[in-house]
Amino acid sequence: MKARVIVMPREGVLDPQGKAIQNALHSLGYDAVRDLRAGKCFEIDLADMPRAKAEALLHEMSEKLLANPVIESWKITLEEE
Amino acid sequence: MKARVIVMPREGVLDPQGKAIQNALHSLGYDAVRDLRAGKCFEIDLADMPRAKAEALLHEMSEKLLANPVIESWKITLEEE
Amino acid sequence: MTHLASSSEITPEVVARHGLSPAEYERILQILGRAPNLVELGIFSVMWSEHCSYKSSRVHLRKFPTKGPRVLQGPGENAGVLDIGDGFAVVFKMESHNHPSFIEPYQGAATGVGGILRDVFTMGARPIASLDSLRFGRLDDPRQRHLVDGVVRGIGGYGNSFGCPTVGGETAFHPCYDGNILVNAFNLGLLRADRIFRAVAAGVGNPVIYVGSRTGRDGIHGATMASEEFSETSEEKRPTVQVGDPFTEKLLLEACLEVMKGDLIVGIQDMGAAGLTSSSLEMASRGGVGIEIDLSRVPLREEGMTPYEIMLSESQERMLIVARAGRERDVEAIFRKWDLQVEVVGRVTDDGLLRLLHAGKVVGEIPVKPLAEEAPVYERPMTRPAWQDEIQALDPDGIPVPEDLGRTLVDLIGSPGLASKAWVYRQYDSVVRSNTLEGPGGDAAVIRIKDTRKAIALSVDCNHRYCYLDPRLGAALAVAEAARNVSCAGALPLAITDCLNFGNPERPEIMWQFAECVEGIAEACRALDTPVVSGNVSFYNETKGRGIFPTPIVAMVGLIEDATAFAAPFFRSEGDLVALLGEAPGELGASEYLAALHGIERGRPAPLDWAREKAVQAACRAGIAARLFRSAHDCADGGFAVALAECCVGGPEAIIGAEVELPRGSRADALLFGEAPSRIIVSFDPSDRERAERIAREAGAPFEVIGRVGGDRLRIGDWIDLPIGEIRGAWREGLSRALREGG
Amino acid sequence: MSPRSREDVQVGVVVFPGSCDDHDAYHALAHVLGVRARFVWHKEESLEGLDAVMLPGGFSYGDYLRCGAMAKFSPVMKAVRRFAEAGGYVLGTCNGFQILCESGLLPGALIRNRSLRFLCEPRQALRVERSDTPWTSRTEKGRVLRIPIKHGEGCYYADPATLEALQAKGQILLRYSTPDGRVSEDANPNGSLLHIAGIMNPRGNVFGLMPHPEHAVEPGLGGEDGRRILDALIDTLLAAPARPTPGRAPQAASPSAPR
Ligand SMILES: Nc1ncnc2c1ncn2[C@@H]1O[C@H](COP(=O)(O)OP(=O)(O)O)[C@@H](O)[C@H]1O
Ligand SMILES: [Mg+2]
Repeated sequence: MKARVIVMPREGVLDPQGKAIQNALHSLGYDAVRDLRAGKCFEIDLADMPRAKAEALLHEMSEKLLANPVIESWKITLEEE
Repeated sequence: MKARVIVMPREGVLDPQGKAIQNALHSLGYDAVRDLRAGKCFEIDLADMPRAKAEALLHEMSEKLLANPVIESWKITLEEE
Repeated sequence: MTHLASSSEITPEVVARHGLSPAEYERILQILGRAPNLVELGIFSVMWSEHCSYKSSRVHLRKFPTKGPRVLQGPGENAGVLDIGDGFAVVFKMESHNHPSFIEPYQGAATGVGGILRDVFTMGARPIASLDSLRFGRLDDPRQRHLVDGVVRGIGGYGNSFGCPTVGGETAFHPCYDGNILVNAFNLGLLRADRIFRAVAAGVGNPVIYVGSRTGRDGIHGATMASEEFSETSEEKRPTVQVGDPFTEKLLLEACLEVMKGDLIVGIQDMGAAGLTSSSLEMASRGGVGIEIDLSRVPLREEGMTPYEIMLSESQERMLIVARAGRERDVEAIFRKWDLQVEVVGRVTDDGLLRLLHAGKVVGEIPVKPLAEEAPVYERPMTRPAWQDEIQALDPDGIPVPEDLGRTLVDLIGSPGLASKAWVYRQYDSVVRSNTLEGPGGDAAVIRIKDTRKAIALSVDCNHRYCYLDPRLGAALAVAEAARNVSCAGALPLAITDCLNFGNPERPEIMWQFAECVEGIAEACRALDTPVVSGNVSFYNETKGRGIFPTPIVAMVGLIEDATAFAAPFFRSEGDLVALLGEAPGELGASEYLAALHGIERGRPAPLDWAREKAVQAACRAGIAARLFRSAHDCADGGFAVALAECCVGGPEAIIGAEVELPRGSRADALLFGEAPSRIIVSFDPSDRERAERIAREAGAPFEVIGRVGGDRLRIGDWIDLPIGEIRGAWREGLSRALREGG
Repeated sequence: MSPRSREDVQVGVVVFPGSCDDHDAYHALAHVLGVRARFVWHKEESLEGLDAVMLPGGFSYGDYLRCGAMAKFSPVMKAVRRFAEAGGYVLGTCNGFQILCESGLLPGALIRNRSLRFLCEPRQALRVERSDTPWTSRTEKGRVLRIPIKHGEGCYYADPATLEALQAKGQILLRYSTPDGRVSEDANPNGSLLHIAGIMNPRGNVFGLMPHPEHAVEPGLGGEDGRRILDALIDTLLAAPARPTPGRAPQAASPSAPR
């Protein structure tokens, strides 16, 4: 089953990357961009298992490795089969 | 309106980061992970505009700046209002 | 002033939460003549924290020699300044970022580098060389490996992007750092000796200008956090972690240097720990003036920030400038050119008050002078630990001499502490700025000074085990080793900066260790004529009542008059003679060998004879200046045998063997691995033997030719005979293997 | 008019916010190699009077997205593109190489090192693949140069067709190698495909490489092998028929022009 973990800088944590990209977009004339935050995305192919179990597993993996809980938060999505 | 652009390495392009993370997950015992690819995620707050226009804009921004078409592909999602 | 009297919020709990003692709070009441409001309490709290006020260390630090003919600026400013002649001066300082690095290793280390860079370019210098001194716990713990990885990435990530080379450092491991790692960052910058900028506010009416990044809720109370022990709850208490932005820092550097070229500014101060609070107060206090700041004009990153948050934020990459009245536009134009925030936020006043406005109201008003001058100073009680005698006792007779001393050498040189640190320093750009004559890997880094014939040599050192077993001698040995390393590059040691890392100063044993180490450094600096020009103290490196070993890190700056004459640390030519400057007395106490192979951390470090130490270093420098010595390398951790092996395998490419004899006298393991100071292994062409002997004699240094460079084996007497490749393999792979596999 | 002596040669060093090796490039060109160097601010739109342009190393605009991704939109890059199209010589080292690839002036892309770590190797061995080019005429095919590398994203990637074209047209000028000139996985510091360290465009006037020749021009500071590349460029400029004037495309310098 396919899953996706999105890891973003926590609210309030400085995001120099997002800020720089937003500036670049503005200077290219994309003024419609009001805010931009930059994070990571992991696309994961997981062995089949019950959804609840998969979700628990993904949270565990995120907390342990994929994200840095001190400065990042994460969201999990599981593809419908 | 809120939008999200996900940029992933193209099929066939080296993804050393994805591979390293997958290995690390395996060594932590997460054998259920069959494959993992690492990419980027941009969360964008966009001035209100028609959906079609927003999508076109996001594609343009992705092609020009957010992704490098030589090595990366991208997906766009617009949040339902 | 009714608006300031809303002090019902200041309960004893609030005072305690700000880390202020009841007595300290009393003093605040006296200074203000009323109760503080929350903003003011926050300001006192950070300014009087250990980190900012040095309240426990101040009385001791006065013992350091801080003056000398070359000292243009001693302790008290952002960094020390030394005259190096030809119209140039170097600015340098070292600082700790231990606690933040433990919580978030990448950002903690990165912002540590950012902070020290700002300290240096605040004074008008362009940073040209960084060093990093690192201590971690046991590598068999995955958490420690994660910390090593993050810290090294963070130092590289910031320094590399900023464009200042990281040219050396040290990396050591010990269980005492399991709960408290040490990350000490050093930077040195170069400027014209007549263009030093200072952090001072002057000229009533002059504008106060905020430049750099916007202010967010980063690290509020970082300074008080650095002044407390870790506990279970510090995980929750932790503030928003500061994230470094090296790109903005680089822009800030270029913009500041540009502003300093014209006659536009009076003073400038970086916003380090305690941000706007300490920068404004320190500038006002040095200038004997007042400052008024309108907090509504401070550029903010987040909405709804309160005056309290704005004053205490530790957002990175910001500076405060006092400009000349009328030159605001010029200052603004330069910072705008570099895409930085620039905002006139206040002005210099004549009333001696720090006055804070927000939304048209006065939200804080503190007399500057008393806040600085009446800051608490403690003579904390000290006691020599009861166990000190016990750990100094060592009975060598109970320790067996290993059968296979070759095996012992390979094991030692392959242990993470002694193995090559290339895994670390290959992640650092060591060549940017085109000055690196000798990068990491040798005894000292050597940085040329363009437009002169000169070069600067740098080394950072401390043996924490020595300092634990004998704090005073251990600290003196750290200075001696740093000087010796610099002398091995042919440089005359000029001055030091230090970073004193200790446990909880409220414990009398820790305070004793601290006082002893300060005495040791002071004694060494007097003996070597190398004043202390800047430094930093980090207390509370303690978790659940377990403190680190006393770890006073010393960075020595030396000068080479003719940069074309300097020696490599490694053997270079087959057939060269090998000689030992100094003697091999064979002492086992406090050695890495005892610790690593026998699990014994006892005894005392071998004593220092200053006359001997100075003679050996002088002879080494003279031999290099005369272009006699092709290589010079001191004996440090692991003793003579490890040093000799490093001479063989440490070079960037060719490896080369050697055959030497050592005079017998004491037991073999003590001769080979004992760590007596004041010893340097040199090599030179056989035809230069008599000149070399004469140079040593004139300097008063013991000198003995002990063997010859060549072949592909290392042979020491009849104790060790090994293929050089085997030593090289163990030395090269030791650290990366431990990081991969643990232990 | 082509420059007649070294002191007449004018090389521009582009300064992006975040450039780090700009001062080093300037130092190498002006103080060591004896040509005239001029900093070109990223907002400048004209390269008038320059015989060649160098895009230096560093982290342009912080390189927070992909290396070189933001720099390609700077005003100066429009000018660099016109300059290159007019046959002007453009050298990109490290970040400069990344910018050239992002801008499409060279094919392919530079992605994160295989080790996922920044790597500084002051004496990286590089094998010269051909010497009949404006950039390598001071060395020989098969010779090993020792030049510093220092980058986190230096792994050269291109699709198979592009790689094939690079080989067929002889665009690969430098490959990572062992000190004795063997090319192997072990000698490849970053995982680059075909061990590529530097490539030029088919016309031969644009050269990008991850190593830093400007850091190897003085004995004692990384050796002098980088001079071979910079001196070759200077030779080329001294022999060139005219200073490129965008709009009026002069005769292209052929990579196989006899020297
Ligand atoms: N963290 C580090 N950063 C940069 N260089 C380092 C680091 N750790 C060690 N080194 C380098 O590795 C070499 C060996 O270090 P060390 O054993 O401490 O030297 P010494 O015993 O001569 O003081 C030195 O050149 C030093 O600069
Ligand atoms: Mg040494």
